[in-house]
Amino acid sequence: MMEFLAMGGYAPYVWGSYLVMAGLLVVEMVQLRYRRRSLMGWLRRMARLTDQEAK
Amino acid sequence: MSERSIQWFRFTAPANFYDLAGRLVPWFAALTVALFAAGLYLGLVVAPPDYQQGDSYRIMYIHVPTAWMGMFLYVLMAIYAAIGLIWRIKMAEIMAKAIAPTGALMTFFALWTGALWGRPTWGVFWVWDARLTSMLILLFLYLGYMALHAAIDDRQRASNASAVLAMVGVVNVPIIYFSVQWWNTLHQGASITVTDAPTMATIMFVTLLIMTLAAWMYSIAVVLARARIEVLERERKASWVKERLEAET
Amino acid sequence: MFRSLFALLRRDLTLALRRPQDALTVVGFFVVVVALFPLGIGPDPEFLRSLAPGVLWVAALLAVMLSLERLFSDDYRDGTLEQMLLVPEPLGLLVLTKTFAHWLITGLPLVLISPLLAVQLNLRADEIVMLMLALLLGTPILSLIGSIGAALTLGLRGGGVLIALLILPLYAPPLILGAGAVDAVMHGASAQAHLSLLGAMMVFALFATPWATAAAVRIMLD
Amino acid sequence: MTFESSGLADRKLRAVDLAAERGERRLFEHLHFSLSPGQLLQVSGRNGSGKTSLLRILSGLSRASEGDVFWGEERIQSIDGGTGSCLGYLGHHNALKEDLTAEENILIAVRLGGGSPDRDAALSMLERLGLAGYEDLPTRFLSQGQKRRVALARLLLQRRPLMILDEPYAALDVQVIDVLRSSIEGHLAQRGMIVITTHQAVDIDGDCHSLHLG
Repeated sequence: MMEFLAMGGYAPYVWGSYLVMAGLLVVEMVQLRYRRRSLMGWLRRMARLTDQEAK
Repeated sequence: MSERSIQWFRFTAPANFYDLAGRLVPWFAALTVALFAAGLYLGLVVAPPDYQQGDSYRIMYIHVPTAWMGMFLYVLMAIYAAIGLIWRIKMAEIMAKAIAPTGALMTFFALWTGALWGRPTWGVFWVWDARLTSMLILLFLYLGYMALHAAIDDRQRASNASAVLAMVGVVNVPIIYFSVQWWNTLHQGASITVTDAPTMATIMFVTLLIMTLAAWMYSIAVVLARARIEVLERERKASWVKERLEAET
Repeated sequence: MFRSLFALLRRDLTLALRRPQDALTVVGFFVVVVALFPLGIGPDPEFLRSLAPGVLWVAALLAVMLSLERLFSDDYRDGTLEQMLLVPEPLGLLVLTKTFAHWLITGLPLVLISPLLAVQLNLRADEIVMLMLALLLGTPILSLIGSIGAALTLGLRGGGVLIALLILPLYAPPLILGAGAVDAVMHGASAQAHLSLLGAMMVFALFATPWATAAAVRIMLD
Repeated sequence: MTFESSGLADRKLRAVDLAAERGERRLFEHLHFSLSPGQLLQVSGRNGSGKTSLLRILSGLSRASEGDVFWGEERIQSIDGGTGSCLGYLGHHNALKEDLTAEENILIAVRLGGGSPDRDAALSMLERLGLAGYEDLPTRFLSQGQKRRVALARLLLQRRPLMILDEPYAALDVQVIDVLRSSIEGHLAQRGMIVITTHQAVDIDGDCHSLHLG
């Protein structure tokens, strides 16, 4: 296991590549999810407001 | 013929796109997870170390696919932008805009991994190698596209103007690539280019293929998800948006 | 047709002559940037000489880029650009004419002043000739590509900075070829290939960019 | 004289099912009208109702989000030589170069339009609009109203069958309004067409129609 993590002495480079990529991919997905949530919430609020106006 | 064109038209209509993409995204996401899992296992555990570069060559499994994705996505973005500009198809405009951030991210990964691979290989983080330099310029092109899109308030004008920029960019990409390569050979720079792994073993090749597919699936999933959000934003007053809102609570 | 284009050319040149400070600012910028380089990298003549092609080209490129903001923005603000859309000539040709006038006002002076700066950086006579030749072929490319960026940023806040982000990446090929031509002469090689590629690029830009610029102008005025 | 010579005579201007958007807002839709030679169309409506957008669409500067504008049987975007060959447009901007004189501004515009510059015609037009003596001053020395008049002089000299005027009366004083009105009436009498927006009600002798937006 340690041997695997050491990557033959190249650990900082290999893991630096893979982990940064994994991290940023997660950031992109979380950001999308957050954007979708807030947009949906906003659209619902707007829809409710227009409904109230109509009544 | 006419039936087919009607079919095509159906998917360019925002509401249909929204539903279709909503059904597709989970599938592409699942494929992404499966392919990444397989690719990472093969690339990090199964594949043997390179006889020259040791384990550092494993960076290739993400460097090469992301570099390809960065370039492919730019071309794809320009194609969508052109379709949107010429035939005024809203969905194409939205797709172009949705591709840009992912394309830029992929290009950034290619640069980042290239630098980290360069250090053990050449002893420096950055060499002005033809491919890395072209990728850097490609990243700037992406950033310019997104900055222009963000700078213009009117959505229609923003789409049209950045479409012109994307088309100009895509014409320039090969010119830039060849001139940079030419410059590189003239200046006798680094003679090892990053992607020339010496005699690639089958297992390495298969792994690379799987990782490339994974990058594709990831890009498709994320771009479709982002395009759905863009559609909602653009069409927020349309009646179909309201129906979907109620259905998804 | 040539009468309209000539009228436009003359108008732009007249306007530039009535406000010569605009063109002179660009030349001044070029000179100052080049003069700052030795302060940053030291006075060693041989070292300066080896950097000279790149320094001169980058400075020229930045000077052209800085001047671009003015290419359409004055006409945009006072409404003459709008009227130009109604001129019964192809907009691409009008835009090309304006770009040509802009090059005469800003690009050509850079070519003419470059020998002076080249001498300061210890370039030899044959290298200076090549520098001027490369700039003569290259600065029109810079203006033509830049006109797209100038059109795309019409009426935007912070347009000047945005232009830089949009077009500087596209300036890589002319920079490589132009600086490379001088470099080749410096190392006793032939600059034939550089010059022919630069020429080809200029012809391509001459035919392709006006249409992109015209499309951009229409979009930004829509 | 009429506009027979230009080969554009007796063409109608037609708007078919026109719609416009600004930002996300729909300004107007299903707009139909047609304008024949000798007719004037006055477009009215509150601020932001899309008057300027309509005029820009009619002149081919903006694209309608739906519908088409026809000049005779041709779509206005596909006219030979562009829309500028059949219409003159005066928008909010005067489109004058501040460093050039009134006369230079006018003559350059005529040359750009492909016409041959007629200095005497330019001077007499400036005189008619009360600008005698100002023709060789750079226009930056002129007042707002005087600049507007120079722009009007340029438009009138272009002699296009269709004139599109966006708030031409803005910043004009009373005598000049009279001059402009007589120019408009003259244009209509020569079987020209005019589309105009204005806040003031101006009574013009001729075949006037009105269109209310919003």
